[in-house]
Amino acid sequence: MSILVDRDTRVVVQGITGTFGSYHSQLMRDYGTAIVAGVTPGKGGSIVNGIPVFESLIEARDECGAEVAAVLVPGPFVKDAVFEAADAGLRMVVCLVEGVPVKDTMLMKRRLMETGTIMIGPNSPGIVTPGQTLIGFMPGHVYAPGPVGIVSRSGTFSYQVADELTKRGVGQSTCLGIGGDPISGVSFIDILGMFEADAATEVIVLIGEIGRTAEEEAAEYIREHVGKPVVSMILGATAPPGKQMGHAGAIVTAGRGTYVSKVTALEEAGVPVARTAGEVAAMAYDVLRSRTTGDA
Amino acid sequence: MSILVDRDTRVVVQGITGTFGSYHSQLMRDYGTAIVAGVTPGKGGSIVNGIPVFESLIEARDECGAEVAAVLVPGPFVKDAVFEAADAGLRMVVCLVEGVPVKDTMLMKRRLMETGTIMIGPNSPGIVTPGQTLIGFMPGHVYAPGPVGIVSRSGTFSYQVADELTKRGVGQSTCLGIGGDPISGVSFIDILGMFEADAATEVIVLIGEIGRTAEEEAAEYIREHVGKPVVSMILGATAPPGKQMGHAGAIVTAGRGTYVSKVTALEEAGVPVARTAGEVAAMAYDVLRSRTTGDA
Amino acid sequence: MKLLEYQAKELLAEYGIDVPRGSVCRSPEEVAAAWDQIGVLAGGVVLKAQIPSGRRGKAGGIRVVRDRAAAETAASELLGTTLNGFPVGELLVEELVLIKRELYLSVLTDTSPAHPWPLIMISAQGGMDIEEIAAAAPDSLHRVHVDPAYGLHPFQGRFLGRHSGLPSDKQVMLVAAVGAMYRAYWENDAELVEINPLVITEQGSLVAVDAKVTIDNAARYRHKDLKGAEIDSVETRAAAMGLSYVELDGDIGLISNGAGLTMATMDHLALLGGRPANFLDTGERILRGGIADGLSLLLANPQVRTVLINVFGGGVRCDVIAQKIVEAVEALPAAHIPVVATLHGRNDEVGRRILAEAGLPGLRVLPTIDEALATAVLLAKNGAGGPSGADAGRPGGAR
Amino acid sequence: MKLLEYQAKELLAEYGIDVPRGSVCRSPEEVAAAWDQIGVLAGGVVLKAQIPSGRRGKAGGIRVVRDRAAAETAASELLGTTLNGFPVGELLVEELVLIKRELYLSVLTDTSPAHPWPLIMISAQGGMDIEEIAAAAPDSLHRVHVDPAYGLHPFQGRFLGRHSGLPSDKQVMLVAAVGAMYRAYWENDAELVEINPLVITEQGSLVAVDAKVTIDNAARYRHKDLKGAEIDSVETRAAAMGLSYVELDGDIGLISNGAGLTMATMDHLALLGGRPANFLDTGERILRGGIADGLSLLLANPQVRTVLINVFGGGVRCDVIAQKIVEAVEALPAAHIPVVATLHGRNDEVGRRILAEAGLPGLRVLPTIDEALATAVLLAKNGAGGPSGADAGRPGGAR
Repeated sequence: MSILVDRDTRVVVQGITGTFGSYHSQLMRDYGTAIVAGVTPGKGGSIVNGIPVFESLIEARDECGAEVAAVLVPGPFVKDAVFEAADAGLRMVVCLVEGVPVKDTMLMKRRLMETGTIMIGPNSPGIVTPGQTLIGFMPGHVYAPGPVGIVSRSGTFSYQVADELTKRGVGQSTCLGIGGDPISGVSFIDILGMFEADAATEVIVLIGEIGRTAEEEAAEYIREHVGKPVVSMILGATAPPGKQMGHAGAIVTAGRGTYVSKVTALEEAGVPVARTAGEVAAMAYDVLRSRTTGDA
Repeated sequence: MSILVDRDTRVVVQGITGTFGSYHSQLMRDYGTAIVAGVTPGKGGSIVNGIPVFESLIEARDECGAEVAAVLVPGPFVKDAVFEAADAGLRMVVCLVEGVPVKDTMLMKRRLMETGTIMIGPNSPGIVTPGQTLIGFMPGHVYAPGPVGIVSRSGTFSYQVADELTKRGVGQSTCLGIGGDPISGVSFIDILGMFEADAATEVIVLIGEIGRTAEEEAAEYIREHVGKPVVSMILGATAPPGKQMGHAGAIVTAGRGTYVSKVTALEEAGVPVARTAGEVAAMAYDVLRSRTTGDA
Repeated sequence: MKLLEYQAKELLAEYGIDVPRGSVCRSPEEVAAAWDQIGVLAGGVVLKAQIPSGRRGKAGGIRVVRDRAAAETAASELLGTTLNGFPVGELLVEELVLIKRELYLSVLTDTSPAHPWPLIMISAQGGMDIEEIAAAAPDSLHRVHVDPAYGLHPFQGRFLGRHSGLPSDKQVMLVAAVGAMYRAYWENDAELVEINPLVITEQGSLVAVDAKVTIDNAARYRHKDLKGAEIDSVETRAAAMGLSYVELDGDIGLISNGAGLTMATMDHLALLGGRPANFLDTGERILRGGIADGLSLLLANPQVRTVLINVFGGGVRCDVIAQKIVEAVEALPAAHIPVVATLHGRNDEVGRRILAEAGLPGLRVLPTIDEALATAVLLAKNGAGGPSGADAGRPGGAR
Repeated sequence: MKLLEYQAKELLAEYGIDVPRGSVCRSPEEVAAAWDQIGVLAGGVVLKAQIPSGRRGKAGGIRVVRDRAAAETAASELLGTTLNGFPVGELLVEELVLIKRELYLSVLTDTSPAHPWPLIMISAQGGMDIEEIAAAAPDSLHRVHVDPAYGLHPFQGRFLGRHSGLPSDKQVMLVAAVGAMYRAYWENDAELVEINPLVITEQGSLVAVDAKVTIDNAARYRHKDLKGAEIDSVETRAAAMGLSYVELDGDIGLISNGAGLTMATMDHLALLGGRPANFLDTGERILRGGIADGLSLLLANPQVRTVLINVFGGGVRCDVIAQKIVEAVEALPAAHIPVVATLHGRNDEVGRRILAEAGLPGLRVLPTIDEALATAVLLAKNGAGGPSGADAGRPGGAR
């Protein structure tokens, strides 16, 4: 078991003929991902890495049964790609690219709420169910199948955490990055709910960052709805506070969003907060061992 | 019983301080309608016909428990009034005014689909549950409580049909006009479904017009979903075909929309089609008598 | 509001759609001058009568000429004539476009309850009427609905491009044109924007050779700068009075309130063997000049032998309406054609009594619609000398 | 991208919001000329330092003067200085506005998952910082979310008007300003449009006395004509290279990929007693000059005593990254500060081997992140003479 994707998930790559698209579709295919089609307007009929390319997502869906789209078109074209995916009735879109205007994401998100399409990202490293499928940029070899679910706002650092787990002999059920943009699709809460319901996930690793309030909301959710053990880490203990939105932005988050507020919220929800990748991996390892040996 | 409205329906009039709004709110109140509030921006705090006026719909809802809005603002302001009603979570809006831009109605309708707010109109004569409540322009004295539900695209002609029924001693459960604009809120089908489920309605009178395909769709729906007897009339047997949308519009309706196509569709669905108000009233009367005396 | 062809093209050109070089002319001299500007270069021009009606070609309203003299002659022949019922006062003189391929492209408001959204249609078979396309090549017709909350998406434009039958390089131009056309539709509250034919020229450009644009009348207040066809007809004069009027070929002039009641009255008259001379719905103007204005329109029609007023008062009170009728009939010349009136609805008894007590010899008041219609039919058949005005004395509140 | 005050005001003025009469000046002479234009009439001007930073008043960047000489003097004092870390090169010289009442008004992107929509905020208590308002008069702050599918509705504008504390006649002006501000926000992909204070003048008009606008960088390609603050700082030079860089006050120069990993590395360094000199995320530039550009930025900082490169290859291959590191380090001057590198992820063993086999004396390669960080901390503490380059010889793939 796993959440959202498994070996049977049929993936279409939007923007497959670009440098990015062709490189990553090859890597994903090497990992074992069922990349069944690609889409690039104007390039329909061609073949990339043995994958048939179509003019539109509807054709890719009808001809190849694609159900999940990996969006690898440049930022300015992501909105069109995602609306096309919603229109084609795809189950999920994984938006890997950065540089998507926030206004576009706002509209995408509103539309996907209507169709029930799940969006990961934008600016997400992707999602991997080790040993089965990988949709994104993750280095496949650091993952191994196992009982830990990882949800992260960071990309590269989550690879490191998986690496530390795997080195300790602890595999992962599903790992995904929710994306680093101001507005993103699935939230910590959505994924926590899925891990809670997933039979294969025994421990959840949550990797947050300073800024905004997703971690505080996750902590509240964990307290109410998550029975499985959660261990966590918040990045940015030493980072200067973000300046992007200035004071008006700060007022919206109402004093939350700092390293301290996030750590406090998590600890109050019974979630231990590690300070390094090694530490968070060790925490997950210890929880698992204590459960196995019954000394919880 | 009745559909959509009854004596307890708490109504707010949007645009109550206008000539139109104050005149009709008085008439409705005289009929017995529970007009609990009015809204006119800039006139909050005043009283019209003994009805308190508020700056916003939310205040009218919170202070007076308004649940249905009668929209009596001029056409250009209807969109704002209806979006405000949707935002305030009202159960229903009755758009009585004409002159609403079709683009505005398009957006209103899309929004109301999201909130589940029911819209009657625009350009509707309103809705009346005889002896209980009247929201609209209908002349109250021609109606009487009874077993006939009337749904109509026309305004004035439907009053005549009600008059003919009442003169024959046959009252009505609920009567409403769905509105004469190119795009409108509730459709024949919606109302047919409600009458079918309404214990007080024994016979349904459907009054259609030439143009567009609402009557053909209603006929199809009646065949599949309506067990109660339906009698009907289509206006415009001798009218020249509408020219509004030209040929491209005609292609969308694909040859339907004519007097003959509507009459044929209804008759094939087992719905008799009358030629005058007197005739359609007589049909309803006969159906009721045959049901009462058991000689159906 | 219908835009004339040249007005529609000016609008589309503002949005970046290519249209032929052209000039609007009101005299043969202007046409000759336009020839010097446009014709010499293009080796020919098309003269197109600017009337708000389709099928101008079949009616002889479109002429191709290849020299200056022919242009002047054709202009003399066209200007001042009447085509499809419309006087020809303006000609659009356009360069002759060398057509390689003709497409059909339109956006219109789909009013069906299932999809009350803008609808874009394309066909690789242009030039014909859309109805002919639908009959002759239905598979060539492709449709896209646009969600008004989000607007047109590029992927939808590409879908239409793929079904244009054009090679990929031309599809890019087409997708841009679709976007421009949709913006023109949306931003101007159009009901219809139709480009037919949209052509690929021998030179490889994409040009709108004919265009139709109709603006939603209810939204005209938002587009005061938009100019449409100015038609001098009884219908437009009625519209200026706030009345909805359509002239028919019968002899019973009809005034009613509400489109449905008016149609019902027409249908009912026909059942009784009568022939309505018009559709006239006073709408909400009924108390604001609608009766008097309506009477003046009807009496200007020489076919009309009797007038029928059938009003059902909903929001409006019949006693007030009756007063308006009395005033309007009193203002008529002494020996006018008979007016039959019946009133129902709010305060109808009082209204009928007011009419009856006015004691106007030319006004007959009937208590029921059936009787009023029968009387009107009889009067029209027999001429003004039909049933006496005796009915007028009968109290309206008898029933 | 932050707009300077005068750029923000120009934008708002385009949308119909009133701003004080003003002129941008770059010398005392220009300020004197502006006085003649503006000051004489108004009886005074405000000189405002144009820097992309708030709290300019507290830093002395805003001066009110009432004659020409004082204006020149103030200009001389301000121009060329540095305020809040920004050099003052431009002054906005504005007429003195007689303020009757100050409001706060802003629209910004709410990024919360529950309401990822534009948010408009108003307070009848303007002039103070929004944070001060929220603390001092929280009840005065009112909010409206705008559904991006339908845009701002008049009833929402009126809601804000009612909470502006203004009398009804002024509310109408305010509602218009809210609409204009929202359009400016939406049409320009702004993250924030803030007018504070928005004032009612003694003359009764509504004027934006200060304005802040920030544009979403990801959308700047859609607004090429929009000009923002041009700041010459190491951060903006880094941004021009496609690198995300923030200078801190430590001594360990850091290069990493991914904001999260970079922050994690900083935090981890701090745990080990180290002090990062910067945040530097190469992002997707890692293979396109990111390493070499990053090194050049770091080495320009005299505080830096050692450089730590910590990369986790996801999409990118560590062997390619290693090659880039070798090239960048080889290009450094002979006796440079030590560079500590560690690579993980895709092809990391090959990558570490390439680094080791390059045999560069100034480059230390560590197999684990923990070791690499510890080494960097030690090197920074001990200076360049720390642990020998011996580690560099240790094969990267040992584990």
